[in-house]
Amino acid sequence: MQYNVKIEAFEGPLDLLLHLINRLEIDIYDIPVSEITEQYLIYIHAMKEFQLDIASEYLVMAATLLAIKSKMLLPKYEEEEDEEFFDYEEGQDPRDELVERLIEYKKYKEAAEDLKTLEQERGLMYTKPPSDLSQYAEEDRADNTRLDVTLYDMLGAFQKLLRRKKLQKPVTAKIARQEIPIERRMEEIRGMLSSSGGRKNFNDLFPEMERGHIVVTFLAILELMKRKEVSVEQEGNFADIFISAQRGANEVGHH
Amino acid sequence: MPIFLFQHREGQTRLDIINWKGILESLLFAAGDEGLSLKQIAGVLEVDEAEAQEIVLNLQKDYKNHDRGIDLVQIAEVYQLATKKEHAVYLKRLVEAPGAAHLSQAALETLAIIAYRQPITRVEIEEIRGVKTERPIHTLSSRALIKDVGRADGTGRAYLYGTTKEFLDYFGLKSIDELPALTEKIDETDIQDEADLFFEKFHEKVEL
Amino acid sequence: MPIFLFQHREGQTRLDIINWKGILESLLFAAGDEGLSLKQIAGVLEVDEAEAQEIVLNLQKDYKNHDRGIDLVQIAEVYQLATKKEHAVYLKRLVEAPGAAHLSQAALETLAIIAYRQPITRVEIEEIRGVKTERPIHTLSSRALIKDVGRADGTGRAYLYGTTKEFLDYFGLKSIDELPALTEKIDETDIQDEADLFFEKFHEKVEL
Repeated sequence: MQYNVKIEAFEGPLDLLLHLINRLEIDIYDIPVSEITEQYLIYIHAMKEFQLDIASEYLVMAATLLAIKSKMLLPKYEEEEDEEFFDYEEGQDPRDELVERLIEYKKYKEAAEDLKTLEQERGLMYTKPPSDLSQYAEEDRADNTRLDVTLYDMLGAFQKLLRRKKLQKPVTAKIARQEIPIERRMEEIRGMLSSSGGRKNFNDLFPEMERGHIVVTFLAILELMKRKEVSVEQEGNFADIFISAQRGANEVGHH
Repeated sequence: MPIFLFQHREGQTRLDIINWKGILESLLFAAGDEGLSLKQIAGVLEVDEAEAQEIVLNLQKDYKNHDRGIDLVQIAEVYQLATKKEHAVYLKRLVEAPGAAHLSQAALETLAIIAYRQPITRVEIEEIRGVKTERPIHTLSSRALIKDVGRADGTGRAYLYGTTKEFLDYFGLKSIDELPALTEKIDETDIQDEADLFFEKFHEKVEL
Repeated sequence: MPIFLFQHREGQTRLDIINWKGILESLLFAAGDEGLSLKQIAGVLEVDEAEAQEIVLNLQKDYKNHDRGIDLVQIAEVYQLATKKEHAVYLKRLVEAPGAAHLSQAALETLAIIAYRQPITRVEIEEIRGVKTERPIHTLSSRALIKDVGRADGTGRAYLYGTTKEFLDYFGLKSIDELPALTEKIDETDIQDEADLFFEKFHEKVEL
């Protein structure tokens, strides 16, 4: 089982910028570049602190922000020069291009939300496979029909089949699943780490594919990180993630 | 709960609180050819089997209506929906319609299963699809997209099906390895999302 | 033939000669999630498309009845039967894997861009998203939600991507024109932080 855990919680620098704009309640058409750049850099720095790999796009955006910031600091020409001559330049706010990109991106981010809603709605409908109609066919006349399907048609049909919910054979009695206390899972993780020399592949901490278990494990790791008992390492995008016990953490731990 | 059931059954007061017949129809529809046992129905509706039986009979009565095209039948201990026999002539027309010149969804599904899981027996295909698959296999064979490639071990020694060279030619593939990889594991994206959420929360902490 | 149709439509005389609704229900039931186009329906019933449309609407009206568990929906250009959404809770009890394979945020964003801007190249998508988009494109292709629809002019002759029929099916859309309009309004600060309720519950427990 591969997790392909994506270190970035954001879908890229534009997503991060939108997040900051939203959180700081900034007018997207009048972005205070210094403030947003500062916030952006704090984020990048925090990622580094946590030894997480930062995709190059984030760094390119950091550079862009700094460039815009410095342009904004340049004295404005319009006050001292002939208006007509600089007409073109005048309308040109250094932030324009970025704002345009943000707005364009936001449009599709919202469309993605709409799709998500449609996806959920559709998921509430259950369908049935086409019935076997052999009994109604006297002879197969398949030979004289044209084949006009593509690989995508076949894949599409297969995906549809996979989406068709499979019904359980016997209805199993609903057993309320025992919720694992986070504390216990933390203890288990400490145990797993110490028995493997203090470092363990992130994926190996999720032996069970059950949703509740996965979430509890995530939260346990999160809590351990918060208590600085463990740290997270990843060598590159899509590389495996490792969880390491911080030296001496166990002794000062909460137990 | 039984109170609602009775009220609904007698049809005097329409409290519309639990619409048993509609729910049962949904369940049977989705169960398709596999059908549902009385026990399963009772389990899902959270009623006892006698009550489940009554709901089944009520629904069955509705299907008797001339306007309906489906029937609730009991075959080998399971209840399932089926098209009404008197409409067979139209189903025949559907099968033989000249418009059906393309491979049907059934045939495409079958072809995909064979392509990705070969060699595979008909019974195994039917388990995946949940419907009888004789006709699609016949169609695909007669189009030379699949062929039998041997016999399975064990009783019956069922035919094993695989794709043909024509299959590769038709889809412009050099070899079967060129088939696009499937993201079949349903949970993968789920876990991905949980991982994302996890890191999102994590970022809020680091924050930012 | 049209005479019977009218008599049936008006529901005054029940000659019971041709029971269009019942027949259509049989046909749709048999077609399952492959569905039937209006043309196919008209062909099998041997009526014209306007009449077929009327029969469809009549049947659709019947399904609105509270007692019914199925619905007649139009998805990806075809009519098909599906269970009513409000019964999903009961159906979930019957189903093996909880939760469908929903798409990741990256995949949804990429798909949204492709859906509204098709045909479009990967590079153009990446310009909008501001990040590499190879993986989401790969996922979307293997789930047959997008396909390459040609090559762009110019150097590299990059693949152009577009959405598929499965895309329409997956999101329950009649046709691509049914996509919700892109919002141009930008001032409202309502981008939620996608706080998952599920997570929040745990949140309180760990006192993050």
